[in-house]
Amino acid sequence: MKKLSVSLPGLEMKNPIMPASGCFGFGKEYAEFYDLSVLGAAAIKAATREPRFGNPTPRVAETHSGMLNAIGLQNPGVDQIMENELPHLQSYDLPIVANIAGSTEEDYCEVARKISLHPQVSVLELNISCPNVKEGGIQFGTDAATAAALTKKVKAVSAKPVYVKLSPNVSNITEMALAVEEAGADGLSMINTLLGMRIDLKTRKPVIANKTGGLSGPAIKPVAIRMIHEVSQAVSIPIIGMGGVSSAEDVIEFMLAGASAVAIGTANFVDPYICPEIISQLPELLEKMNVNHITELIGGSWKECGTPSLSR
Amino acid sequence: MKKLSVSLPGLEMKNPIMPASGCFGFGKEYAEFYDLSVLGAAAIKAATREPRFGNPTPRVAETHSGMLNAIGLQNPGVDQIMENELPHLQSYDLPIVANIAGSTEEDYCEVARKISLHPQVSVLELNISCPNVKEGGIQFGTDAATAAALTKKVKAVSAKPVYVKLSPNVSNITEMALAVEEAGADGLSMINTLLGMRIDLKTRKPVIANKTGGLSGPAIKPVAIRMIHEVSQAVSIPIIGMGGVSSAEDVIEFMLAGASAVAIGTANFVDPYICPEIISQLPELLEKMNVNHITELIGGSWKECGTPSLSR
Amino acid sequence: MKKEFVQVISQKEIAHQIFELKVQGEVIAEMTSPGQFVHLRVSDSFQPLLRRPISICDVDVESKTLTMLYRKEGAGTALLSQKREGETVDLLGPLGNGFPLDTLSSGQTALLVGGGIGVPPLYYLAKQLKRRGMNIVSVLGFQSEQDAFYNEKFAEQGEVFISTVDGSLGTKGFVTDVLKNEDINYDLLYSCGPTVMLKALEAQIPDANGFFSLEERMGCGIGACFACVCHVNGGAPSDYVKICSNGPVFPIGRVAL
Amino acid sequence: MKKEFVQVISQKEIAHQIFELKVQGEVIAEMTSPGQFVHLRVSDSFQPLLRRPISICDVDVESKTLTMLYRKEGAGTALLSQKREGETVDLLGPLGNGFPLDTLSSGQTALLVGGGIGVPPLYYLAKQLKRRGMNIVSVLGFQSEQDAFYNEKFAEQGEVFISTVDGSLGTKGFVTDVLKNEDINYDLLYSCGPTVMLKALEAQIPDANGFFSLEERMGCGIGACFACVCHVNGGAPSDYVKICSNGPVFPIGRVAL
Ligand SMILES: Cc1cc2nc3c(=O)[nH]c(=O)nc-3n(C[C@H](O)[C@H](O)[C@H](O)COP(=O)(O)OP(=O)(O)OC[C@H]3O[C@@H](n4cnc5c(N)ncnc54)[C@H](O)[C@@H]3O)c2cc1C
Ligand SMILES: Cc1cc2nc3c(=O)[nH]c(=O)nc-3n(C[C@H](O)[C@H](O)[C@H](O)COP(=O)(O)OP(=O)(O)OC[C@H]3O[C@@H](n4cnc5c(N)ncnc54)[C@H](O)[C@@H]3O)c2cc1C
Ligand SMILES: Cc1cc2nc3c(=O)[nH]c(=O)nc-3n(C[C@H](O)[C@H](O)[C@H](O)COP(=O)(O)O)c2cc1C
Ligand SMILES: Cc1cc2nc3c(=O)[nH]c(=O)nc-3n(C[C@H](O)[C@H](O)[C@H](O)COP(=O)(O)O)c2cc1C
Ligand code: FES
Ligand code: FES
Repeated sequence: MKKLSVSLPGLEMKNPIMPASGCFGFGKEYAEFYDLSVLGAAAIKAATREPRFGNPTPRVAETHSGMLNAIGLQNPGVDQIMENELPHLQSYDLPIVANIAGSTEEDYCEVARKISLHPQVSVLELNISCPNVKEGGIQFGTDAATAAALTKKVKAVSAKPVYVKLSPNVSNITEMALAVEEAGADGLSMINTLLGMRIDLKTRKPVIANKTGGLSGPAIKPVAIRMIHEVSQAVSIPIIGMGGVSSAEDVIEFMLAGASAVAIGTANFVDPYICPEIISQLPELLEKMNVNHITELIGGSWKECGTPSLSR
Repeated sequence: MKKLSVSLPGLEMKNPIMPASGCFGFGKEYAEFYDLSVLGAAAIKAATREPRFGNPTPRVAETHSGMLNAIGLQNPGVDQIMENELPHLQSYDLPIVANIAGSTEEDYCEVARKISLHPQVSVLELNISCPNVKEGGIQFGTDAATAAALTKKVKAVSAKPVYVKLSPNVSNITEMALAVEEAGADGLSMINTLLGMRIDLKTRKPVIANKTGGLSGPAIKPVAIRMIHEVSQAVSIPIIGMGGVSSAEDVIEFMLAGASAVAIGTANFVDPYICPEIISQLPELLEKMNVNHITELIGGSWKECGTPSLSR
Repeated sequence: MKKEFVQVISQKEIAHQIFELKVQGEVIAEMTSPGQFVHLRVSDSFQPLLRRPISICDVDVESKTLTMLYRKEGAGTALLSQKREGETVDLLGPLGNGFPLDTLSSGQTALLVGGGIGVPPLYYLAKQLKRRGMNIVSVLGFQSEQDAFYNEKFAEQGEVFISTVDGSLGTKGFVTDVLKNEDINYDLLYSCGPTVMLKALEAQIPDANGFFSLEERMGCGIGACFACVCHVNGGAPSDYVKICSNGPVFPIGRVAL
Repeated sequence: MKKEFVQVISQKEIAHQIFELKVQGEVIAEMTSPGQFVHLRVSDSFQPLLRRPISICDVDVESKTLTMLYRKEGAGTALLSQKREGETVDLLGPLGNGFPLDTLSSGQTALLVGGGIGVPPLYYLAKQLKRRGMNIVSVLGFQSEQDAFYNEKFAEQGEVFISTVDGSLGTKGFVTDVLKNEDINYDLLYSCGPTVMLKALEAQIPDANGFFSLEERMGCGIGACFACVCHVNGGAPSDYVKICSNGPVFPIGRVAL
């Protein structure tokens, strides 16, 4: 299984696979299905400064090869998370990616400062898809300068490496990536969900109570691949790739695009065993592709020196 | 069938259904399947100033509930189109939407001036997803000021109403829509394709020769719906909605979101009869929904005064 | 809680658009609590993507056979209805917490109120309560006669009242009309059905004691995604329960409907 | 050219991952030109979304039966291989232009060169040419013996040479090796197979007369989407042909491979 190990800032992973934030709660539920230590890492649900109930229901809706969600960052708040949710993860050999969210720079910094000190937390993941209340509701995730300023502030207070999770709902994803790299980000996570909506023909209203929701699942995979392909050629920090991954082949595709590790979100709902299943299928797939170590694949779709495939 | 008629600037349509640009050639092929006069209108393949061969093959790839294409605007050029392709459409009672593309403002204006004079052409559709060569390759479709300037110039030379076709690959679609409305656009078409990519595990290279392609089909429907829902509340010009439409129910969903007419692209490849089939299914569906005239549905998901559904 | 490919034993339409599906598998031996549900994957492609929650309607633990009743609604249940004997279904379950069975003692009376597709879980409940010596009175509401099902099966467990909206069977109106008209004595109320029905029950019997089974759109079905969260009555604004893992059964009054 | 739900008559695996599918339908009466193809929808969901182009391998116009041979490759052909007798397949066709049958006169010899899954259309061609009195010589190339198919069927039409890459059957190597080793006299060349094979043929027989059948990724399959366009040799840079509607058969040398 040595073939699968990847090493990212703050994350020594047995394999490149982690459940994505918001799709894995705080791990307890999936621990009833399998030993979480098989995972490369795990990203936990977004932590905010105060407890949040989130949006009214319905919060999810199905779409063609995808789903919409508008959970609204429900979570018990950073203090409760540190006290009640993180300790049980101690029993696993599992680096934790702590996803953090907020509406002001102060919110983010407060959460980052606190949670980065928790011994269970390996790195932070800055979810910048939330509206910036101070700047009048513009999203941290769609304005490069705002995202860079936030990154810099969070880096200054965080005791652990910081990954910035990019929103795909932008005109120029590379501009966003370069801005947060420049501001000190240790890595990138991409992509978050695409903004979407469904309308119910019976009620004639949006299916989701919040009206819009985030589109995830296999439907968005091509968007994720093209963004990772583009950004990985422009930045020199590693990328945790995600968006519709649901097979070992998808993992390879993301790594060839330029991801150094891969997160799996929606597919956990389809099959709670998807992460360990993919992990167990990877070695055979690498063998078939004549790859000695999975890191050889990273950026293989654009690197000149990519080892060419011998078998067809 | 009176229930289905919609009236947009320059377009008196028997029903709100038209094939989308690039998915219908110049109509000849589908004319072998059905009488084109049943359609509300038809958008023809993009016309450019000079003939274009387009991109190398492979130009298409399949994705989950979607497809990527990078045709590269192949077309015989505006003069040939006017001479060889448009005349045969004379035999149908069919308003034509002439999609136009270019790399400079001059290109667009030249094509617009010429083709808008053709008697077969009812309106122009400005495809602004092409890179602006003069401004160093930024897309007309992602910069509001550039898009507005182009719209103004084209409006000045066009003998017919001008619809601007918006790209979804932007941070703020409403900003784009308002800018082109302000610049004089008579209507909007949305959405064009999402930028996407697939990588082949065997070759380790992008499946599409052009590397990236445009994602279309049912996968992108939620993105289209949310953008139309948002934009239709901000502008006062009508919207031709598109993106993954493949059933009569989808048409209703787009109109409830705020579209005044609906274009069908990729679904024509799945079923060449899809447009007439949907048209024939609409009356029954309206009846079931207790709708007297299809225009009552436009914006029904956000209009206060939307007629509530009586049946469930 | 396991994921297993269970085998279809039989599938038949028992009322208008209502299907009875029997499946067999090892995991079914664990399904001893009425009110729990299973989460089914109805296709091996991503269309539809999500699993579908369906209640446990009856279990024969001996033969490891599970009976489900479902209404063919959208794409997912339409695909499910095409499954034939011998085919398999990807089942995750049993999920959630069922109706407590030990609140009443032998000889006491349970009132079971079910509406439409909320009726199925009450059948397994009726059987279990009866086995424990309780008396069962069932009030079942449907749209019309053609939509009604399992009336005789409930009659085997105790007295049954039916209401239909169009009056084609039983009392014309809703289950609440039956409760108004009939003088039913009972010790505990168990109910499952559309939220409007549960609300009407709450309004009509403000001091009702018992349990409601709730429904909500689900993502994971196991408590990980926060899709199915409800407010708690009298709690802090951030207090909540998850229908999938804390419910779907809750004491009446606990959850804000 | 029509769209019709044709009925599956039989489906069997005739070589490693190679399936022979027979279907019946009205539209099949129109399939008289070998080299044409059909466009199949293999699922009624959007997964997979696009149709799959498959060549006409044989037709019995009387019984309106079409035979197709295909290799199970990805998701689409995997689904197709699950279709059973009595089920239907959504077929669009016949599409494109087949091999001209009147270029040779009776008594002349046609050389048919097929590679792998390019072999099927040549079978209907062989039958039609033979019926018109021409002599048939076939050279068929496969990966190995287990991948080979229809050898005996081609032998009924004339002389057959086989090559396999691993040498497990016939000449070891490629079809071009057969042509090098054997001294085959012929009047016209007809070929279908991977582009590399067609290129090798062009290089080895620079003055070859005849027809190539080409392949390309397709969207519509009917000429409307410009997905399958090829450059024309010696034409202007903007000259092109569409494989689906102008081809898939072209005179050798016409299209830039
Ligand atoms: C705990 C629980 C138990 C249930 N038990 C039964 C049962 O025994 N018999 C039965 O017929 N139905 C039951 N339902 C409702 C059943 O889950 C839905 O009817 C079914 O999911 C509809 O799927 P569809 O594909 O046919 O409809 P679609 O409308 O196409 O479904 C689209 C999406 O919405 C979800 N959805 C639609 N309706 C509901 C609903 N009422 N509740 C939750 N999610 C919904 C689907 O799961 C899917 O994700 C239960 C629901 C819950 C939450
Ligand atoms: C005119 C024509 C005739 C053909 N005749 C036959 C035949 O008789 N027997 C046979 O086995 N195969 C034939 N092919 C190839 C066949 O179409 C592909 O093998 C098939 O589409 C693969 O689909 P899949 O879902 O299994 O593979 P996937 O790789 O999952 O397909 C993904 C997408 O790529 C396309 N694609 C993949 N391979 C090819 C290919 N080689 N050519 C064109 N598109 C491809 C698919 O159609 C689909 O859109 C023909 C192709 C063409 C163009
Ligand atoms: C139900 C749900 C909840 C999510 N919650 C969060 C979250 O709290 N923080 C975050 O950064 N991303 C969140 N995401 C986004 C995912 O982490 C992931 O970026 C996205 O879903 C794309 O991956 P997928 O297609 O594999 O699901 C959520 C996604 C889903 C489906
Ligand atoms: C093969 C193909 C070619 C297209 N060519 C054009 C074009 O020339 N001009 C244009 O404005 N849009 C073009 N489009 C975009 C469509 O008109 C439409 O906006 C988009 O595909 C979304 O609709 P759909 O999901 O119904 O296909 C093309 C789309 C496809 C799939
Ligand atoms: S459905 Fe995911 S928490 Fe209940
Ligand atoms: S496949 Fe559409 S033009 Fe050939």
